[in-house]
Amino acid sequence: MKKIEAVIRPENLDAIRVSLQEKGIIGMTVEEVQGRGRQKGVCLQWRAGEYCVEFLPKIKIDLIVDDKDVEPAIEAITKVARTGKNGDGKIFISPVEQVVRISSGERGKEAI
Amino acid sequence: MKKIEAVIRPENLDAIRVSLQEKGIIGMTVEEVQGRGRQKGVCLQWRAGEYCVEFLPKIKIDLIVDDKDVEPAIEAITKVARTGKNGDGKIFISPVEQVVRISSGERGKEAI
Amino acid sequence: MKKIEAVIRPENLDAIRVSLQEKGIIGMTVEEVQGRGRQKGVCLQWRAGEYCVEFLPKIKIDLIVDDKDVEPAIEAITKVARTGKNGDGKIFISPVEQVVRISSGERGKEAI
Amino acid sequence: MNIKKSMYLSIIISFLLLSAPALAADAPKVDTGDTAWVLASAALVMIMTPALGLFYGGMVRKKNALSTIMFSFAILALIGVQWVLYGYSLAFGPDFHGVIGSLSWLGLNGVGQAPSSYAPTIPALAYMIFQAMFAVITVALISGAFVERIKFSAFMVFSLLWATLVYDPIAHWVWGAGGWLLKMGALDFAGGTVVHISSGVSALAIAFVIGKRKGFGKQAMEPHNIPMVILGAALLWFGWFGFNGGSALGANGLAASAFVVTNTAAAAAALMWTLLSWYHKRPSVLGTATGGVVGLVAITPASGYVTPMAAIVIGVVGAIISYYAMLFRSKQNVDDSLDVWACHGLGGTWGAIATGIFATVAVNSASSGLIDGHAGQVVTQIIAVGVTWIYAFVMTVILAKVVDATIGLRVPDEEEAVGLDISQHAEKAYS
Amino acid sequence: MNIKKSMYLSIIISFLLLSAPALAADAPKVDTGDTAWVLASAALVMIMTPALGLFYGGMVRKKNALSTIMFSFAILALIGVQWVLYGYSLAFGPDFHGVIGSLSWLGLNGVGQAPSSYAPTIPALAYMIFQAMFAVITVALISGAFVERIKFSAFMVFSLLWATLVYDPIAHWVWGAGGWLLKMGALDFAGGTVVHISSGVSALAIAFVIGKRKGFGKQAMEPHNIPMVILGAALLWFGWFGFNGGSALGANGLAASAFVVTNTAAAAAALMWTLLSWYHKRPSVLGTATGGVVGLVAITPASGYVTPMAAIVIGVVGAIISYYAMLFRSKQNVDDSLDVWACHGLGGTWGAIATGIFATVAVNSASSGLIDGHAGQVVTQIIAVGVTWIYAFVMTVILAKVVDATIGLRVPDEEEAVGLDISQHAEKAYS
Amino acid sequence: MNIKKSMYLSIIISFLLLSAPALAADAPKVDTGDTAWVLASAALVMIMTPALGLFYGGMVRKKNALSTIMFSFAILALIGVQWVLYGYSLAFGPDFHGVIGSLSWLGLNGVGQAPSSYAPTIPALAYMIFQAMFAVITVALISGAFVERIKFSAFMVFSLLWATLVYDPIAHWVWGAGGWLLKMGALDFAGGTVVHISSGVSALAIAFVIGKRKGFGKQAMEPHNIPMVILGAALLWFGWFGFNGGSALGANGLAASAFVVTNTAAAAAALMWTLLSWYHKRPSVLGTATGGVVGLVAITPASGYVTPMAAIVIGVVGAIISYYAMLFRSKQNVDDSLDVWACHGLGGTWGAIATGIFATVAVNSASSGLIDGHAGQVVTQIIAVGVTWIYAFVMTVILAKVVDATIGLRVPDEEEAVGLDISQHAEKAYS
Ligand SMILES: Nc1ncnc2c1ncn2[C@@H]1O[C@H](COP(=O)(O)OP(=O)(O)O)[C@@H](O)[C@H]1O
Ligand SMILES: Nc1ncnc2c1ncn2[C@@H]1O[C@H](COP(=O)(O)OP(=O)(O)O)[C@@H](O)[C@H]1O
Ligand SMILES: Nc1ncnc2c1ncn2[C@@H]1O[C@H](COP(=O)(O)OP(=O)(O)O)[C@@H](O)[C@H]1O
Repeated sequence: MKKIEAVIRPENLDAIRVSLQEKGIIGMTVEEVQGRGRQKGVCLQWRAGEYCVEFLPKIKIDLIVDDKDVEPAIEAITKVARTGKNGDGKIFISPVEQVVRISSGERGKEAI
Repeated sequence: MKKIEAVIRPENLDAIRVSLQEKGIIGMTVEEVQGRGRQKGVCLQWRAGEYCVEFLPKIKIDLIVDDKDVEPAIEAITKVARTGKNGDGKIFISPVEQVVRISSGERGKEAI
Repeated sequence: MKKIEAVIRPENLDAIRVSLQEKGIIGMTVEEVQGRGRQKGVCLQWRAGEYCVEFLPKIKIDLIVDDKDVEPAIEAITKVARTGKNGDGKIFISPVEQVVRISSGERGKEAI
Repeated sequence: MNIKKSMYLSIIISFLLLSAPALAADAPKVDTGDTAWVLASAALVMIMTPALGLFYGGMVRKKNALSTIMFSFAILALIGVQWVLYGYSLAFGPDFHGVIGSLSWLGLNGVGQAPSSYAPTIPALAYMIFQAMFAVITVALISGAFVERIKFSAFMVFSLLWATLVYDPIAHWVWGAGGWLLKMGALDFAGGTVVHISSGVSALAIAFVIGKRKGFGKQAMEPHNIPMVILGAALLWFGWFGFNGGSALGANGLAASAFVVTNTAAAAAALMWTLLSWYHKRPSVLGTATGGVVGLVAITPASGYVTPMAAIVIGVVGAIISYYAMLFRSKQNVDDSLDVWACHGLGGTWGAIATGIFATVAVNSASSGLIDGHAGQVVTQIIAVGVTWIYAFVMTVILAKVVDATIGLRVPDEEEAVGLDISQHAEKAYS
Repeated sequence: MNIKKSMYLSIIISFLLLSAPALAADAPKVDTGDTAWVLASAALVMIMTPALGLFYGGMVRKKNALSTIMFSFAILALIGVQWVLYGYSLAFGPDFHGVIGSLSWLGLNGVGQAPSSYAPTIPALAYMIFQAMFAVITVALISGAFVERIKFSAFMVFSLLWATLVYDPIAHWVWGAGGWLLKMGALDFAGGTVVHISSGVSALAIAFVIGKRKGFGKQAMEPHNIPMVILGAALLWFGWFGFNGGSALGANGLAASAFVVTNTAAAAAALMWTLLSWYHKRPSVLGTATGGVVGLVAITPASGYVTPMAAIVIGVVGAIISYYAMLFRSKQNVDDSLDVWACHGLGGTWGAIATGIFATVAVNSASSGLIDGHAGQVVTQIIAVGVTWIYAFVMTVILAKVVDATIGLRVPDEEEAVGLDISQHAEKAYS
Repeated sequence: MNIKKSMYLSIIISFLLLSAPALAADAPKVDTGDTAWVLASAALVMIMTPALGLFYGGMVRKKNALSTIMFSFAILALIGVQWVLYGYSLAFGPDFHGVIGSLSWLGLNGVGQAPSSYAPTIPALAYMIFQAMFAVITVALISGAFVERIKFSAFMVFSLLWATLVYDPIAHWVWGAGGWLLKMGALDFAGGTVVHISSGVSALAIAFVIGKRKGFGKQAMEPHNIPMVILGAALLWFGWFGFNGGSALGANGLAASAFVVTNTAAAAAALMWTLLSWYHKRPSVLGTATGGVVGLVAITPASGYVTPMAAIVIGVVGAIISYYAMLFRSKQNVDDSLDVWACHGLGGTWGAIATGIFATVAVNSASSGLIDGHAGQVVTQIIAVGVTWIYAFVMTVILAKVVDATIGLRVPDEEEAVGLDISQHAEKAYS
């Protein structure tokens, strides 16, 4: 099992959710985060003049999926999240050893 | 060392904290997240009529523990968080290679 | 590639960002979290008397870096975040298997 | 005979002397109590516009919170200047054929500290500024229709044109000395046609022209801060006592009566909306606040003419109409985003007609409606309503199309996605 | 003789003519200044109820924010209607044996634009609506006791019963023409017994009946938004000028005096509370705001009778009493969640007794207390306080038990855990 | 002759009888309308102080939100007590050589329900409490300079000293009977020198003494809640009608005029600031709100003397001055954190001078400025401005240094890093 963490533009969350659902991926956890990558920060206005912040609002999606769903998930995300400009976001994949569904106590793949 | 990520019902946080503490697990990091699993979303009211949101407020607990504490932690969580209904939450376990305590520079198990 | 999660005092975020940048580490994702470790909670005031909370506001930084950047990053963080008192925070390192840049589709190290 | 004569004389002289002050009183003289009330009312109506910004702002998504609040705040600035420069003159200046005021009061020329014929016991300036606040809020009300997608520049230009070409004329027809609807006998105590129908119908019109928000009907568009909505609603309710009560233009029995029916209709409508939402799902907090506002809208034109018991009917029926109109509107796939039409357009329409029904000489000797056996008043009201609907709708479509064709009404899609706070104002509401 | 005669005649005639208006003035006639002040005061008191919603709402957990705010807003609707239908008649209608008003003013029958004997210089409707706002806020005040766990349906039913069977009678006893406590000479300028003791003691009673929140005393129950609490407190303070100042029922020296002591007591109590919290830990912001409110409560019954220096004493002592009462209450493991009893019950009790101590003819010729050598007033005050405590407590226990036995007071445990916003209203405060 | 005689007699007698009430009216007598307006105004000015807390509080970082709001709220308490104890006596008590009031009105001794010579138609207590609100807000205004780093104890001590040694004397010079600037003919209708210059210049002075926030100029210091800023600005605007309109001390033509120019200048300045920010980047919401406040500041001293067209000029120029002053200030690396100097110091200075330019007998017969051909008034204004600048600056530096040397002005660095809410108050704004 893998954990897919996708940091995306907030406005794309909905489309990504739908796109994942089409691949049968339902379960996910979402958080509001601040991020920077190549797209660094933004200059906002103060009462007069401006100040620059180093971080931009992003959304991070955590998906725990079966190994076979990793590529479909990446595809589902990139398909709708790509504009080709800096700031589209990133996807990180890391290993997950165990999953437990609290309500039933099930473990492993069935628990996803 | 392992990382235990538990996504739970917000109202259970306190009981889980206590339950973990009884097993000697103190350190933890908590975030407010939005999630969906089998329990999908909820329909809320607009001024007239309703709209449905796909995500529900959840809390995610991150625990970094020694390998031997994994099962006690899972047990401590499930014991108090289980109602048996969808939405009770999930626990994910993944490997952690190193831990550093910033204040002392200690590493590894002692740093947990 | 590794994921470095650093839970720090909120007031140190800016210094850490600068310190990491000096080592060439730019990309990062930041979230507001609540945490407890050795430094447990804090007692706040109610209208009369006080109540104690078990969690303190912290900031969590996620850095996905190339293996060779792990130690420099740890160093960059600890250098500015250490006061030597409880509550300075912790750093966790875990494996990352794949990174995808959404905008370009690049994968692996180049995508970081 | 002497005695008789001197008696007569005494009587006559005393009478003359006594009537002298009476005559003096007939010449316009500022009454401090009336002035205190109208100035306080102007302040109360002023706070309604930022309150509207909060009311609307809490209902949009977080990324458009500032932009939405700004619509109201910027109008306070824009129309605050427009009104003293020429708006007041257009609306209330010396009549030109019943359709518009002349420009002879430009820059408030001749509007001074002495009373005018509009309100004989308060300074003309007090009347002017009280009216200014009405112009401001009316323009701001429309903004509920196009939140989350309009360009700020287009918004400012549209608003200025609309104030000048829609609000000022309608205000003249209904309230200006010599206005044709006034002469026809249309009753509008505090702005059913002038304020609520004009803004509500225009909202619908511009919603058609600008089109729906991206994702409308597909994606949840969650209100980001309902306590802010409640705060806005509470301040609106508070300010509305000035809106309606102040429209008596004095601190008298009529003002008290208007104050009472205002509160009563708002309470009744809020309660009704609670029950409607409860019946359909749960007692909604957002709904209760909305109901209160709808009740305030509905009673506005009637507030100087009806009894508290009629106010309960007006509030309850207003809530029912607006509630189902909202459901209907959203099913039609029309994105009048914050339901200005359902709340203000229809609330105002119902209120204006209800005025024709429930007006009674028991409250205001100047007017009687159906329940006093004067059915003709209902007809007059319907004419005034119809004229306002048509004029506001047609003019707004024209103005909106003109603005769209020139500077463009909508922000680009990416800016809409990012949110107007950052894209239009380079600001973030919260950090 | 002629001259003399004609002189006499002239005098008499002139006199008659002159006294005609004078006589007319004796007959109740609306004074515009008094009316302006009382209407403005009614608006000020109105805003206090939503302000209370914010004050309370900021102190609960986020998941119950809307529910808590709703308690106040819904009462504005519910009692807004109840009062005009029959509440005013019960409280202020023609007396029935000193205990209740008759129903002859049902639906405001006979309450019109002319003054009534309650306030000879303002429209009867103005007095009625000013009083309406008092009824509204009193009922809303109680809600601090049972936040985060009551069923909304139970809340509405209980509130309606309480308003009818507790508030309306007590208001009649103390303020209604013929009310028995009024006749006994009890002094309550703006509602120490009627408003604060009645709500504060009832809060304690219903807190006993409904029981503690799950986790009370074990789990931290953090205030979710203290700026919202401050905003609420600020608007309460603002509105209280209408509450106390308006209770002079005119814009006169007494109104100014009441206004001044109101501000002074609030400031002194806020300062005292800052110092108390500082002494125990740190100067608390939540505490300073609470102190201000407690000072306002304590001065309420005394506001028309005491000097500014007495107001400082009243505020300071009020703060000390409430501060330690809160500490005491929470140690007793009683969950009057937002300390309505400590703030309003005890603040009102102290204020009512302090009225008996500090009332002076130098401020109000109609009353004198202990410092004027009239110790009996203290006794009268204590009787009025005791009667109100007992009646409010007993009645509330009965009503709460009846509601509990029929529809049930509390939400199920899971709903309490999830929070009332979602479970009772299907809404989320923030997104 | 008989007839004639009796006629004369009749006339004389009638006249005497008629003139009796007229003579009585000449003796100071409370006018209910004037009193209603001034009391309402005092309430309006009161709400400005918590509003300022929100205005400031929204602009700081989340970790200092409560601390910043507390500065205003605590001053409401502190000066609320100081003023009745001795502040009013120092400022308005019987004159001592033109520089200060005597202490004979200590504890409001002799300040009663009858009018005083300051305002012959309202109770002396009403005038006192109206003035109290001015003292409160002036002290609170300064807090924008040292937010996010001052010790609460130092803040309280400094504020008390400043109120006593800076505000009270300046208020006496300009407004106190016998004050030397008043006698010199300086015009300050509602507080350009007394309120805005004194606080704005003192803010600059204490900003120098306390030094910059850690990270100032290097690190973004984001406003944490701009809707809160807008709410604050809206309530300030609302309250300012009392500030300026109430300064007419009656409900008359002058009050209406002051009300109108207040709104007009605010609207013009807000609009100008929108355009300035648009020209430099984007139409800023924070900027529009700031512009409104700056317009209100600039019109304050002029509000009883100028026409609406002059108000537009005053607002527009005020906005330009403050806008560029802010840019200048931040480039100088001076941390007057919320630009009290740029907004109030310079806004007040411009307003005071503009009063000398635009004052006209057409508005207020008591004054004429440059446009009436009376250039000397400008000179007088400049002297008053200069004196206020120097006195406020020097005294504040001294007081701040004294406080710094004794209890210390600043919190330790770690506390600044953690935020003052937790470190100074043991509270968190949001949870
Ligand atoms: N190395 C990294 N570690 C952690 N998070 C990252 C990293 N790089 C990017 N991110 C996250 O992804 C978000 C989007 O990055 P983006 O600017 O699209 O990246 P790039 O253009 O550099 O690929 C960033 O705002 C940040 O939250
Ligand atoms: N596959 C998944 N990946 C990431 N998070 C998940 C996944 N499945 C569930 N979650 C998280 O766990 C929370 C609780 O899930 P729940 O509805 O109890 O899951 P289940 O599907 O097991 O009934 C969800 O709201 C979501 O935040
Ligand atoms: N075992 C752990 N698992 C997860 N998070 C932890 C753990 N220990 C500490 N943390 C996080 O790190 C933060 C800082 O911890 P700190 O009090 O400095 O730890 P300690 O002093 O125990 O090393 C905590 O608030 C918590 O968010």
